[in-house]
Amino acid sequence: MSEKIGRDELAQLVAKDIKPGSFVNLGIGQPTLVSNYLTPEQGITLHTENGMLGMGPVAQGDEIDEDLINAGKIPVTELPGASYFHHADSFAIMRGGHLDVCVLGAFQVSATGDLANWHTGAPDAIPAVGGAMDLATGAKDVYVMMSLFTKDGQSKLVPECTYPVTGVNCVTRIYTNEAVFLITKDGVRVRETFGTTIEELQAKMEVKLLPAE
Amino acid sequence: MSEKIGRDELAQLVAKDIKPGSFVNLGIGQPTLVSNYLTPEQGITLHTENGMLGMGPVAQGDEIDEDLINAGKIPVTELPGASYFHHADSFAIMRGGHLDVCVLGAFQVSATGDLANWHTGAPDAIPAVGGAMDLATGAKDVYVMMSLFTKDGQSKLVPECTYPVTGVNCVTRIYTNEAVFLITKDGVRVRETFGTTIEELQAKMEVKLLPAE
Amino acid sequence: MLNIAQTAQEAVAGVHDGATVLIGGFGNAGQPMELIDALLECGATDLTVVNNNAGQADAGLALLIKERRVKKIICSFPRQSDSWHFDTAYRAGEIELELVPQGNLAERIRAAGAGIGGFFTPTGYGTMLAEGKETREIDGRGYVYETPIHADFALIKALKSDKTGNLVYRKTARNFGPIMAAAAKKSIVQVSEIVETGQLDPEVVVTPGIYVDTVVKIAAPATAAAEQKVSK
Amino acid sequence: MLNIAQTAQEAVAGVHDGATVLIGGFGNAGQPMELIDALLECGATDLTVVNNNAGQADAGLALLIKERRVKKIICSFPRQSDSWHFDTAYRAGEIELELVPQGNLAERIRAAGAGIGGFFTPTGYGTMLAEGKETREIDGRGYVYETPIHADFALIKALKSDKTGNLVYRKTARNFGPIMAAAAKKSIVQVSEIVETGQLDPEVVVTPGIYVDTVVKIAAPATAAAEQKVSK
Repeated sequence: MSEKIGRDELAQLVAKDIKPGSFVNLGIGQPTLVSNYLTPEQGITLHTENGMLGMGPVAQGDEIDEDLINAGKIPVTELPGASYFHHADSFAIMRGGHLDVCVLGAFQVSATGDLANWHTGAPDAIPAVGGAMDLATGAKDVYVMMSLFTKDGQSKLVPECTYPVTGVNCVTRIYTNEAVFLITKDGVRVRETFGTTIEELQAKMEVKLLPAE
Repeated sequence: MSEKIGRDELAQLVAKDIKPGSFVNLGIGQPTLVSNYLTPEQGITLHTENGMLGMGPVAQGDEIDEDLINAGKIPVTELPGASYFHHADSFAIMRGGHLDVCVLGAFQVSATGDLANWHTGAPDAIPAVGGAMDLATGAKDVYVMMSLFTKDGQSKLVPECTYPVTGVNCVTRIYTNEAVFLITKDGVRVRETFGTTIEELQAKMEVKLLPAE
Repeated sequence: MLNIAQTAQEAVAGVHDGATVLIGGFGNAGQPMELIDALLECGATDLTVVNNNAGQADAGLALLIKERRVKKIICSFPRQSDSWHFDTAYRAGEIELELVPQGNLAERIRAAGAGIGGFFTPTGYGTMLAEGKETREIDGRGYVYETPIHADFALIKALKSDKTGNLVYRKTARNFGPIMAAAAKKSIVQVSEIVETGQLDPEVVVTPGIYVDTVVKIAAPATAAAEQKVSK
Repeated sequence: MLNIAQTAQEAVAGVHDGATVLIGGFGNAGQPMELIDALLECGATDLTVVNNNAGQADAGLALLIKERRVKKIICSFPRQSDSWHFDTAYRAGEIELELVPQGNLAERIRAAGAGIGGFFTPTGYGTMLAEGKETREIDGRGYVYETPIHADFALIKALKSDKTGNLVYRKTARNFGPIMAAAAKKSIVQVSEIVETGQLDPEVVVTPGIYVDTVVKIAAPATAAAEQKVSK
């Protein structure tokens, strides 16, 4: 693809990349957009860590039910084939490696797949972690969605995270507005770029980029 | 009581001693007799470790259901207020200390409440433990029911178990055909005797016996 | 035997100063709001509270914190846009925070109820939240040692109880309820309905009555009120 | 996606030599007899089997052991009046036995499914079955370190499945089913009925479909046959 890509197009791309029949957890924020592009044919089942598989779209009007919310505390709906369970069972699903894919936002990702997305590291910040660390360590594949560069042009894909990490060696793929990166044993591969080239990206990043295989 | 006591009378005594509203697990064998003497007024709930609270009497005739058995694999019945759960949840009830009383048979009990009831120690025996160790460590009170002496006159209440132990410091009370013993911090107290005296018993036992308080 | 309390005040009357109290709920779902309000009224102080969050807006747990009745909170996500009472108490050094990843929080509560002395979890390994904790490499992966969270009381909300304390929940309001009921010495449960024993199908009971000490019926709020709460 | 097999043979066809196989059931309740028979037929050998017992009489698991297809069994109670095939194999040194207290067996299976690397349990502390194991004193009490039992396959029996693999069980036949389904890479389930997705109430699903790979419908035996089995 040679065009720049927007948040919705990126979400669409992630959605298309998820294998049919997968069990998926979508983190709060940008990853939530992915649900808009999952098709019924894919037969994807969404997990929400507050105790449900088979989560449906955000509830509207009369559908709103205080007892049926997602991890972002937004009222949602229930699809046929749904099930409810308590918090320990729900996190057992995550920690036990039963989710195929988890899609998360990030402050930074390291070249070896360390994820930083829970704490800015600011000394006066009140820390809060929620389910971020469980999501990072739990799924078979952890996809990150983020802009590749900060507002002042720093790459968020870094040799080593400078923010406090959420999990180590956990991210397998990074979807950004500039390119899709795969974290492999050989290093970071660029699967595709959007309106840029691997050489242009390399010039702005410390992490060594490898071409797609 | 100055008369000798039979197995059924002993079971009746144990039943009477269990506090109203208790949750109880009765081991296989002699302890099972206790269920015959629990009264509805006591409101005792029976647990069976293969996944049920609210177990009723042994099933008869048409009540027999292959899917409803107790830990001894005997068909049983379900009482109002029953619930089913899986094996990990069932043993969590035991290990977590939620049962008030567990009644078990024994080869030997030590003066400090060590229990031996799973293995004769014979070198050619095929070992089998089942839920014995979980029962021994799990309940708030572990009552043992046994004959006090072996056929050749050896006391089964001993200074230290010579059989392999099932659990350490777990037994709190021993119901035998000769006397009821309490395992206390001070030592072994004789709560009551049946057709014998504490002096007569002491003459036949190594364990030092203390009178009832 | 199950204690059926007539009011939320009566239900929480035994909560003593210095108690560790598990409080159920995730967002408003499963939050035992009336029991928390009663706890506020009853005056118990110096509490250690375990909840997913650290109170929101000017209600429930947030008010307990505002009144400085909570000396320590164990939670996964204290920082929210409307957690101003916690923020103030925390910045003033007037509340201790133990921050625990949500899944470790759930598993530690589960471990307490299940009699597990401690366990190794991959969650948090290599992070700030594992600093100072025992770690172990198991099959090539890093794990952190975590310990059970035992408690004196649990305040939770369920849909129905029977008269032996068997509970069923509703949708994602189940969340922490079942594991908290098992982890506490005394579990206090608000329900929308108390039915006769025998009216709950034994196959669908989620929390067996062995884990429940006190229930109190609190009428469900009208739908309008429920919607208003959600929209906050 | 759920694989709906037409026969028990098809359901177990993927079980390979050397596999670790969890087999559900406690007594006849929840025992996936037809799947075990199919496993016998399919020829897979050198198996490690996890079950509460070690086979009874001349059926199911006992025949797998008789045919020397099981190199190791992990169980809590191998010695029964009719476990003669196990007895013979064991005394001949032709089967390895790992004896585990029943609650530790259940918790180790649960740990595998829940991603716990290991845990401390009070059960077995101070006994022969803890010899050589790591121990730890926690709050004045002795605990033994136990590790998860991961498996390649689980063969279990449930009452109903929907077409996404959500399961419900029946009475004490639930036993090891839910934890085994979660602990195995591939779970193979025999059910009495397969219903359309949406026909199971989400509140009463015991095993969510995420844990189930293959289901096969096996007609329930007639009542007379069931009674005969029980009376054995």
